[in-house]
Order: sequence, then structure tokens, then C-alpha cells
Amino acid sequence: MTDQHRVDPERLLPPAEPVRLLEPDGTLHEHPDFPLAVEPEQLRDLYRRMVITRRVDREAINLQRQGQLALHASCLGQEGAQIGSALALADEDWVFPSYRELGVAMVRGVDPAGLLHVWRGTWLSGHDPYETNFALMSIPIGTQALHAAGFAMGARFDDNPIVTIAYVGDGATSEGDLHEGCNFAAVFEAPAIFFVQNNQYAISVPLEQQTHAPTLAHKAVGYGMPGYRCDGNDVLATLAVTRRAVERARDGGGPALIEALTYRMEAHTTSDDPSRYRTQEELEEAARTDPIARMRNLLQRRELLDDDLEERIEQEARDASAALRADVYEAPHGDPMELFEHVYADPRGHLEDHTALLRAELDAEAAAGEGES
Amino acid sequence: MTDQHRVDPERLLPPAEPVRLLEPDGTLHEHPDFPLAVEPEQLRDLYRRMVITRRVDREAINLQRQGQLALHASCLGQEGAQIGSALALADEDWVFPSYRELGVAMVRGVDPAGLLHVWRGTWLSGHDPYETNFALMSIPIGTQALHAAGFAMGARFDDNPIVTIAYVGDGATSEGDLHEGCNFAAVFEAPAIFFVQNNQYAISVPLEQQTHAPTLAHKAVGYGMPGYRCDGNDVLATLAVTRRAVERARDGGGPALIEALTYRMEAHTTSDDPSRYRTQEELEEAARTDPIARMRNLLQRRELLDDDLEERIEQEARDASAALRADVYEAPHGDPMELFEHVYADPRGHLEDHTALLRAELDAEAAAGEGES
Amino acid sequence: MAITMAQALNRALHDAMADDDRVLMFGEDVGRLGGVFRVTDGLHATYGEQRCFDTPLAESGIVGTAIGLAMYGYRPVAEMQFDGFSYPAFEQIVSHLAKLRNRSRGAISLPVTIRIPYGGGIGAVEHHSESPETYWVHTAGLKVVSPGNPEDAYGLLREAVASDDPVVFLEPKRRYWMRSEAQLPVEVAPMRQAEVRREGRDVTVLAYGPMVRTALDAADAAEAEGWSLEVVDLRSLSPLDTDTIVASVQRTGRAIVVHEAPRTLGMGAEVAARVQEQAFYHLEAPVLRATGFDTPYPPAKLEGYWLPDVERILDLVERAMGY
Amino acid sequence: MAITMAQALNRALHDAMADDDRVLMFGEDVGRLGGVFRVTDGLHATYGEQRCFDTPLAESGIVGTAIGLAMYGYRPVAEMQFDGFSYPAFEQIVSHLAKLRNRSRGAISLPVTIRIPYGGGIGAVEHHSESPETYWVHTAGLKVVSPGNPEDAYGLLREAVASDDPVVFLEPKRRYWMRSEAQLPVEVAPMRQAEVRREGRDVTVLAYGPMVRTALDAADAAEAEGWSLEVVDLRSLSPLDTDTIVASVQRTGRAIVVHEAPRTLGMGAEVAARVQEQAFYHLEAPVLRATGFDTPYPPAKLEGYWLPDVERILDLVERAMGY
Ligand SMILES: Cc1ncc(C[n+]2csc(CCOP(=O)(O)OP(=O)(O)O)c2C)c(N)n1
Ligand SMILES: Cc1ncc(C[n+]2csc(CCOP(=O)(O)OP(=O)(O)O)c2C)c(N)n1
Ligand SMILES: [Mg+2]
Ligand SMILES: [Mg+2]
Repeated sequence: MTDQHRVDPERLLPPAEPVRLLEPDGTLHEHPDFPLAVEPEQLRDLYRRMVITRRVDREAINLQRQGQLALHASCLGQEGAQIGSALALADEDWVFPSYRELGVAMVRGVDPAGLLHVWRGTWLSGHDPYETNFALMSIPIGTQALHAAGFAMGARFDDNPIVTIAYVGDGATSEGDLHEGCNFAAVFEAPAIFFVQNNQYAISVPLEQQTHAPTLAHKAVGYGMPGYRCDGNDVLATLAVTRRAVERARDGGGPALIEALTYRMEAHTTSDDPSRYRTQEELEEAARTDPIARMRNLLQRRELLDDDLEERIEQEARDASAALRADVYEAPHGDPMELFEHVYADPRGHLEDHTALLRAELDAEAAAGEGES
Repeated sequence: MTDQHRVDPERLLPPAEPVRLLEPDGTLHEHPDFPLAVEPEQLRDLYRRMVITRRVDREAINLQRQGQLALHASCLGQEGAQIGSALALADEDWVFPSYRELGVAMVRGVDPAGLLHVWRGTWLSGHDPYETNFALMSIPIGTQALHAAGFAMGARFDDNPIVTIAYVGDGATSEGDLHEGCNFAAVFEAPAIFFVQNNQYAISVPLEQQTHAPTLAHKAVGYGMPGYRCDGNDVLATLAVTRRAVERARDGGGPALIEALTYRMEAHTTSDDPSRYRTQEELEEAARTDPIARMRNLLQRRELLDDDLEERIEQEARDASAALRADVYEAPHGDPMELFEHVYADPRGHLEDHTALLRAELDAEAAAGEGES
Repeated sequence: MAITMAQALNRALHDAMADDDRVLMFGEDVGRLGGVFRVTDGLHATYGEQRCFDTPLAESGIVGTAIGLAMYGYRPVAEMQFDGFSYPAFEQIVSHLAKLRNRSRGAISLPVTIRIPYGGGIGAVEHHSESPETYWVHTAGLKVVSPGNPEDAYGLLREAVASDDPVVFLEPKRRYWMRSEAQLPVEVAPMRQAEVRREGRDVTVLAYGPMVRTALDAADAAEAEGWSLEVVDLRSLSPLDTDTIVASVQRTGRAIVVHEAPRTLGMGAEVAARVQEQAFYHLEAPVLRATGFDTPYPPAKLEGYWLPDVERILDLVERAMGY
Repeated sequence: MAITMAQALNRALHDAMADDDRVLMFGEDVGRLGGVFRVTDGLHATYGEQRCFDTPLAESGIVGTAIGLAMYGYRPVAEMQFDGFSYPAFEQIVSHLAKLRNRSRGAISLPVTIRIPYGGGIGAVEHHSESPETYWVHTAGLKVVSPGNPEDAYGLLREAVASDDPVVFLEPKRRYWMRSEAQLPVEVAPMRQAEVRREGRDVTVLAYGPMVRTALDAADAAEAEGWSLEVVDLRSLSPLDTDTIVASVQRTGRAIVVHEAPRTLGMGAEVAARVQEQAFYHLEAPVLRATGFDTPYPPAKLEGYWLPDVERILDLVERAMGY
């Protein structure tokens, strides 16, 4: 009878308190287990990225309101969790996002306008994942956890020291695929990080109806992997914790799960009406933990933020938003004939009659249009 | 930001050692957390049931060898885990088995011949689940965990103090459905027990390729439910531990997961060739922890087992096997027209032409048969 | 006062829950939020947390626990939030929900309704516009229905919830806002029957769910061309009311099946196979199919090119009339 | 020395792994055990734990990680242990495996082969004898093939593994022990082509996988009755080689489709729909279907009544000839 003990189970239990380095008032302290040396320039950069992300996100909401996007899933309030974790990655690492990772995408160098193709409905994706190692958005909840696990298995088989990270929400932890993804990664000792942005809601369903686990980080115990927990609205804690998990994975230590505690300040998507399920008071309380305000407090305390820098960041944010706006407006409607182009690598035997049918319909339409004009 | 703490997480960690009350040499000791008062008569009964189960199981293997059954999935070696857990249940409780629970079925009063219909291929099931509260075998791995969770939710909604128990294997813990079943049960505080018979293998795949969890009981942590661990070859420990979990659930304490450590002494099924993946030595070592031998040692130490009783039990086992044999031989081949009878409660609009076709084919066959004779 | 299809569905659920306290409604966001389309609006408030509730985000979990609840004695109505998110529940639907009655020789009854908003035409993102009916119709043991108007939405849903068989109830989400003057509750034909929605002489157009309206529009437009179309609303996809279908085609001699789902092994294939078998000598032209293409569902801006519409139907009418 | 289909499949995997070290083989019990049918025998020993390995017991996990591995650059061959156990992977197959190339506008290539032993006739218990091809064929983005003899088993599997498209490879398990004298490696026609296995004048019998042998037997038996059957082996179910099918039916004027899967929305529906459309004036009788019934797969002792066989085919030949 085997009695399997790989890791001291006591050591698998996440700490009672999430890791936090930066207090809402901007005071910074050290954590014995998660040391973080950050240069002033890096602090400014973290702030800058969060500000720009928020502005671009806001612009996307505006574009949706103006009918340019069918939908947007805002990351407002989650910039700390996203920027902090994404900056812990190397360029060679791979990101497997859900649909809410605008901040992560921007760190990876994905053009936001490209990303928003999906919400605009021009095409099903607008970026080449191999250029930025940022996979396509995964809309079916939790499914990307398995892709991240498989990709990481491949890296391990290949002795390639890269790490994959799957971004999922708190709701996603209920799906079977997340379970299977964690288990595969653990069994194959694959360098995959499961980064759970616990923004407290899955659309309208609050965390306590999603799970009775003490914390989401406790879910790691059942896979024999470490479960980390950080204040996701503390970009520095998120960076430090993710770095630790990523380094461990890169060094062959296997997968880990990170729960980043945050809060979705916006509606689930622009189609959602959150007043049906949460109160104004709750929102106001959550706003007090805002990741950007916190970072500004730190910079101000350290006198790292002057008007000039603020203005430069503002300008950059304005430019990014304007670029997004322009690109979205200019984005060509897809060519309908492209419907048939990428279904198969080898399309022979498929779709000839469909292609001919649409071609004929388009021709007839064009002819009718000409006839009318 | 909610920081959810229902159960003291430290208390969720299963103990390092599985609960064991009865040593292989037959010495019995007490466990502070799992007291068990058993009368001599009950000890004899536990022994008796294990012996009969083993004999009937053996008979099923023989029947398979003789071509009477297409397959059999033996529970040899797992009698302690099965009889111990099943006797912890009340008649009103419900069992959701996999395909290896002959021992549990017999405790519930399911006629083994009925159960073996499935392996014989006469019909897809051979017992009415509502007579014994023993659901149909679930062959797709892990799927029954959700049925047990749902049934238990129903009982809770209905204020009905019953408990459900899902029997699954170690391999099943990898399936998404087990994860979802545990989570639903925990969130709805449903009285469902997930009883994992860890027999060390999923067909050929050993436990260490199935999971890197410290133990399978650790999987409970992520659902905020207790994870118990017992020596499944110790029928008394299994009874005590299951009783505790069942009582807790009945009292509104919610679900639990139990890992019973045991060993599959036979092939996975009669179609399997275990020599391809495990050694004779391993088998011999496992045999030393046999649940029946252990119990006999106890009875002998306590002078509760004389020749007369042995002979009576033997006789009962012989009778049960003979009855099984007779019933299997006598089991009528199913009536082919029954293929259409139970597909729908309201079959109107369905299957009329299929029914007519088979009727015509059978008539033609019969006519041809008459013509020949 | 006119009611929409979404309101008719909501009313059907209200009435079903009022009439039988074993009826439960659950799924993702169906409780406090009332569903992303508000189809379950008010049920949580009226019937409480134990009759209408949100589940964890897990579709296999939703269907699997519905099976357990049904075995216990409830009549669960489970929602899959969108068509494309019913797939994680495939195993529980196909291996258990559809088969447990048969497997148990009738001992286990699973009066479960799986509500799925389906189909395209609302400019939604990927996975939110699929037409998965083939997967369910090919699976013996399920009933599959789809209403084409608010009256049927009410009537068919009431019958589905009352049915002792598992029913996959496909709600044509682009018709949620379609209005009717009908007074609820309304009696409609039994679930298993197709209905002739408009009589015609030249071609039978067979449609269901979202395409019934489109087929009727095509019939209007065809009139201008001098063609008389008969429109049959299939209503039930499993069982398929072959008698009504065949009788109509025997009258007209021509048939066109319309659906959003991809053509290959879409419902049109089965209808065509049955019609040519049972009305062989009546057919003056082959049964034709106006459907989505054999590609994944397109991005929203292109769905207009992909979805069958009046033009695509009329082109086929012309072709059928040319035989 | 004669080889069986199972051996031919095994040899195809060996050769594919020898030729390209990016080819991986994984699933449940495919490693040390060599698969429950021994189709992966020796691969673990030859290519090691990182090329042929056992996974945890989770089919969605198997397909989902195959997608990740393919994105990384491997060519995964994943086994679903039995037809009825491919359903938990449905979501990953339908929403991702089939669609990621299209979703990414061609940037992501998923050269994944999903091997599934399928079909009945071996006296197995429930879930071990299903014919799920409709689910995959209706799903755009997948290719679906099934060999009818050992040569094709070898050749089609080699082509499937080499294909940059995801292929669902359906292995007719009851033919695993079917023998051939062919010398491997063998060249066969391209995967997408159907093949006329036997020429005939009166009726075209269209079959695939396990039913090809049955159709050929029916053709032998029909000869005694004076009927000349042409047997077409479809080989590829998606794409379907409509040209070969239609050409044959245009010659014979009659067609019968044979498959184990239930009739409603089985492959026969699609074949019938296409044939009646494209060979309308050539048809002397409707396209008929010899199939399993629209019920769950029966218990082993009754499968003989359920499965299409020579008799069922000949009854339809007689019916077709009566038109
Ligand atoms: C498989 C699946 N089921 C349902 C949905 C519909 N849906 C979209 S987002 C969402 C909630 C997700 O919550 P969470 O995982 O917490 O992520 P968040 O949106 O909060 O970032 C649901 C139910 C889906 N996309 N996929
Ligand atoms: C969903 C599913 N996948 C695969 C199988 C094939 N299969 C039958 S038993 C088995 C191993 C089960 O192992 P475990 O859960 O440990 O139970 P045990 O047989 O050891 O009792 C497998 C893979 C199945 N029945 N269901
Ligand atoms: Mg969330
Ligand atoms: Mg096991």
C-alpha cells in the first residue's frame, strides 16, 4: 500500500493572510518570504502601466457605448493584479488569458486595438499569438488552463526553460477543466502557473456561492502544488509573489496556483447591470483599495512623482486611447470570403460549394446594388 | 474584499497516518477521534459478510471464465473498504456506486445476480434502485459523484435527514466531474460523502501518475470539507471513519471525502493482464494486509470463531455462490422488442418505424427457422 | 398588452413553479440577476433560494446535479447560459440524462428540462450564437424542441417541464423580443406536432425556432414573384413529426429546409432523407437546404453573410421551381 | 505474414514516431500496458516516457493538453480509451480543437490526431460500443476518417498524424482482428477520397469503418439473388467525397447507406440529402438507410438485433429494387 508523501503537507497550506507589501496609504513594508528590490524607475513604470491600462480600458467602454464595440469586459480595478503578474514573466514565457486581461496584453506588447477585434466583431481574433506569446482570449471558462498545462508539458519535455501562465477568474475554479489542468501540470511537473484573479464575482455570483474553500489558494493543496495568495490590488506584492512562483517553475519546481485578491470595479461586461446584485456601499469600500491610488501614494511619499511625469504619463495614456479609437474606427469589416479561408489547413474536399454559394450571393448583391444606383 | 474563512484551514488537513484500529495480526486498539464500540456479534457479522462477498466475487470470475459473463470487475481485496463503509449507512441513505461495488451492493440487499446482468449483457441493469437505494453502476468514471451531490441537495432542500455516498476510485479523482461534485456538495452543504477506494491503480496507471497530492484526502481541503483517511483493509477503521462522516453529514455538517487505502488484488477486470504493469512481489506484499485474514485473526484472538461458525459461514457463502450461478445460467436473454420500451416515458412520435422493422426482421427469422425445421 | 417571447418563457416558468412545488430552476446567474436575458426574472424573489438558485460555474455540475435532484423526486429546469457553453455538460447529457430511463428499464425517470438560449443574429461574440441541435437530436432518449413564437414559447415550455422525459429546450434568443398579442396562459398543439403556419401550393419551407419568422418573411416576399410557399414550423426536432412534413411535401412537391446550424448533418439532412424516402414519387425537385455554412460561427460583423435569410431561401425556391 | 488491423495501426504509430520526433502518443493506459487493445504496444519501450505516456484519468485533460502541446510544436496523438468516453472531451474538441485555426486566422495550427476505438459487435458493456461520428462530422474544423481494412488503417493513420488539421480517427474495434496480406508500409489513396471496393450495377451500398466488411458480405450474398451491388468505402466522413458517391449512384440509380450509429442524423442522412440533391434525375428509388435504431446502444446479448447486418441490407436492396 503506497502512502504517497512528496511535499510536507503542512507546508502546502497557504498563509492565513495574503501577501501585501504596499498599504493603501502608500506605506511599503517588507515580507520575509517575498523580498522585492525595486528601483524608483520600476516603481514609476508600474504606475505608468496601470494608468495607461485604465485609460485604454475606459476608452474601450466609451467605444462600446458609441456602438463601435459590441461588448467590453473591463479590467478596471484589476490593473495591479494584471500588471504585477505580467511583469514577472520573461518574454519567452507564454500567457493563456481569459477575456479580461487587457492589462496583461499590453505588458506583452499586444496591440489593444487588435485585441478588441473580438469585441468589435470584425474577426475572431486580432493578434498573432506567436508574436507576443500571448494566446487568444479563451471565452469558455477555465478551458485555457489545460492549454497552459499542455504547453508547459511541451516545454518540460523539450528542456526549454519557459513558464506558462493561465489567467482565470474565481468562477473558473469551479469548472472541471481547471481541476484537470492543475492535476496534469502537477503530475507532469510542468512549469505552469494558474493565476486566479479573485475579483469576488462570476457575473452576479459572489465568491461564497462559488466555493466553500477557506481561500482559493487552498485549492492548490489537492494537487500537491504551492498555493500563493497575494493582495492583487498591490502591484508590488503581486509582482513579488508571481516572480517567486515563476522562478520556482522555471527551476523545475513545477506548477503553482496564485490567488490574487482584487475587485471588479466595473460591470461584468458592458451588457451587465451590477446594481441587481451588489450595493453602492460595497463598491465604495472596494474603491478604497484601488491599486493605482495606492501606487500614487507610494510615489508621492517617495517624491518620485512630479507634475511633469504625471503629465507625460497622462499624455501617453491619451495617445494610447486615441490610437485605440482611431484603429477601432478604421478597422475594416472583415472580408466575408475569409469565412472559408482558415477552417482547414488543407481545405480540399471541404467547403467548395459553400464558397461558391457565398460568392454568388455577394455578386448578386453587388449587381443589385449597381442596379439600384 | 471578502476574505472567506469558514473552517479553520489547519483543521482541514488530514492526519499524516490513516486511521487504523485493527492490525494485520488481529490486535485491536482504540483511536481517540474514532471510537468504535462493536459487539462480538457485529464482529462476526463483518467477517461473515466479507467472506461471502469474496466467494461470490470469485464465482463471478469463474462464470466469466466459463463464458457466462462477458466481464467481471472484481472487488477482491477491497471487501474491508466496501463492507465497512456500507454498514455505516442507514437504510434510507442512498449509494451511488461505480462498477466495482459488489460488497456494497450485497450489504444493501441487491441481488448479485441482478447486478451481474450488466456484465452478462442480458440487460443494462438488473435491479430497481428504488428498492435498495443503490443506484445503477456508473461506468463513465466519476460521473456519479454529481448524481450523489444532486440527490443530497434534494434531501437538504427537503429537510430529509438522509445521506448519499458516491463510491469512486483513485483514478476518478482526476476527472472534472469529481471536482464539480465535491464543489457543488460543499457549496450547497449537501449531505454527500465521496468515498474514494484508493486501490492504487486505475487499470494500469499507478497512483503516483494520477496525482501528486500528498494523499487523496488532501483533495478535500480545496472544497472546505473534511478529508478523512482510513486503512481500507481494516473494516473496523473504515466503519468508524465512515460513520463519523455520515453522522456529521446527517446532522447538517455537510459533505466529506474519505480516502480508504486498499489494494486491488485481482486484475482490473477479467479482460486485463496486470502482469504488464505490476510485480508478483508487490502483490504478495499487498496480500499481507488482507482485510479478511486480519478480521479472522481478531476473531480467533477473541475466541469468537469456532469450527461450527466457520462452517456455517462457509455454507452461506457456498449457497450464495450457487444461487448466483443458478440465476446467471437461468437469466433469460432479453426480449429484443424491449429495446424500444424504455427509451421514453412518452414514446409517441418516436421509434414506430424502428419497432416495426425489428418486428418484421424477427418474424422473417422465425419463418426462416420454421422453414428449415 | 403584447408580450415578448422572453416574457412568455418567464411566465411559463412562474406558472410551472406555482403549479408544482417540485419544479426547481437553477444555473448560472439565474437567481438574483434573473438570467442574462432576464428569462428567470422574479423567480428567486417569488419562490426563494431553494427553488430558483445560482450554481457554481460548472455546466457538467449543473446537469449532473439535475439528474440527482430528479432521481430524488424534483423536476429540475436547468439553464445553460448560452448554446456554446452547453458543451462541458455533453457527457452528463448524452451518457446519463438521455439514457438512465432506458438503462434502468424504466425505473428511473428524469423529468429534467435543459433550457438553452441558442442561435445567432444578435451580434454576439464567439460561443454565444451556436446552433447545437444536431448533437441533441442524434442522441436517443432526449426530446428536443424549439418555439418559433411567444405562444409556443409558453406552451412548449409548460409541456417540457411537465414531461417525464428529459427535454432540451432551445430558445431562439434572437426572437426573445418578438411580440405577440396572445393572452397567457395559452393552449398550443402538443409538443410533438409540427404546424403548418401558412398554406401554399408551390414549395414547402420547413423551419424551426429563429428561422420560422424568416421563412414566413420569405413566403411574403415570394408572393411578389408569384410563388406560393407553405411554411411548416417543426416545433419538435426530436421526435420529428414526419407525417405533417411528408403530407405537406406531398401537396407541394417541393421542399426547402431552413436552419442556422451548419449544413452537414444539420436538421436539413434528416428532413431531406425522410422526405425523399417517404414522398419519393411526389418530389418534383430535390429537397434543398438553406443553412449556415460548414464553418465555425463567424464574427458578429459577418454573421449577416453566414446566416440563412430571405434571399438565400428565395434563391432555393427559384432553383426548386426550375426543376 | 498476415497482419491485423490493430497491428497495422500499431505499425503506423511506430513509423510515425520514428519519422518525426515531434509525434507524441498519450492517453489512458497507452504506456506500459500498450493500450487496452494493444494498439500502442511497444511505443513506450521504444520511444520512452516522454514520447508515449499515460495521463491521469481525464479526457478533457487529454485533449486540452494535446492542444497546448500542439501549440508548442508537437504533433500529439491522443487516445480516447473508448467511444463512449470521448464525451467528457467534447468541449475541448468542439470549442477549441476544431476552431482554433479559424479563430486565429491561421496563426495556430493544431496537428492533433484523436484516436477513438468505436462501434459495437464485440459483446462489450455499455459505453464501449458507441458510434459518435455524427458529433464530430457536424463540427466544422475537424476531419473525420475511419478505415475499413488494415491497409487503410495504416495509410490513413499515417496521413492523419501528418495532417496539419485536427483529425478524429475512428478505429472500428470489431475489425481490429481483421487480417490482410499487405506488406507495410503501404500506400493508399488520399484520406479525403472514397473508394469503390466492388463494382456493381444495381445498387450502390455506401459504408465505412466496421460496415465495409458487412457491405461486401451483403454484396456476395446479393449475387445469389441476382442483384449486383457496388460497394463504396467512404473512408473519410469529413470531408465527404461527394463526387465519388454521386458518380456511383448515377451509375446504379439506387443507394443504401449503412452505419451502426442511430439512424436519425446518422451519416446516412447527410449522404441521402446530398445524393438526392445531386443525382435527382438518376435515382430510381429513394436512398435507403440500414442503421442502428434510434435507441441507446443495447446490451451485448441484444446487439445482434440492433446492429445492421447482411439481412438488413438485403431487405433494403429488395425494397430499392422494387421501385
Ligand atoms: C463554459 C462557460 N460557461 C459560462 C460562460 C458564461 N460566462 C462568461 S463570464 C462568466 C463568469 C466568469 O467569472 P470569473 O471566472 O470569476 O471571471 P471574471 O469574469 O470575474 O473575470 C460566465 C458564467 C462561459 N463564458 N463559459
Ligand atoms: C470517462 C471514462 N474514461 C475512461 C474509462 C475507462 N476506464 C474504466 S475503469 C478505468 C480506471 C478506473 O480507475 P479507478 O477510478 O481507480 O477505479 P478502479 O477501477 O481502480 O476501481 C478506466 C480508465 C471510463 N470507464 N470512463
Ligand atoms: Mg470573477
Ligand atoms: Mg483504482
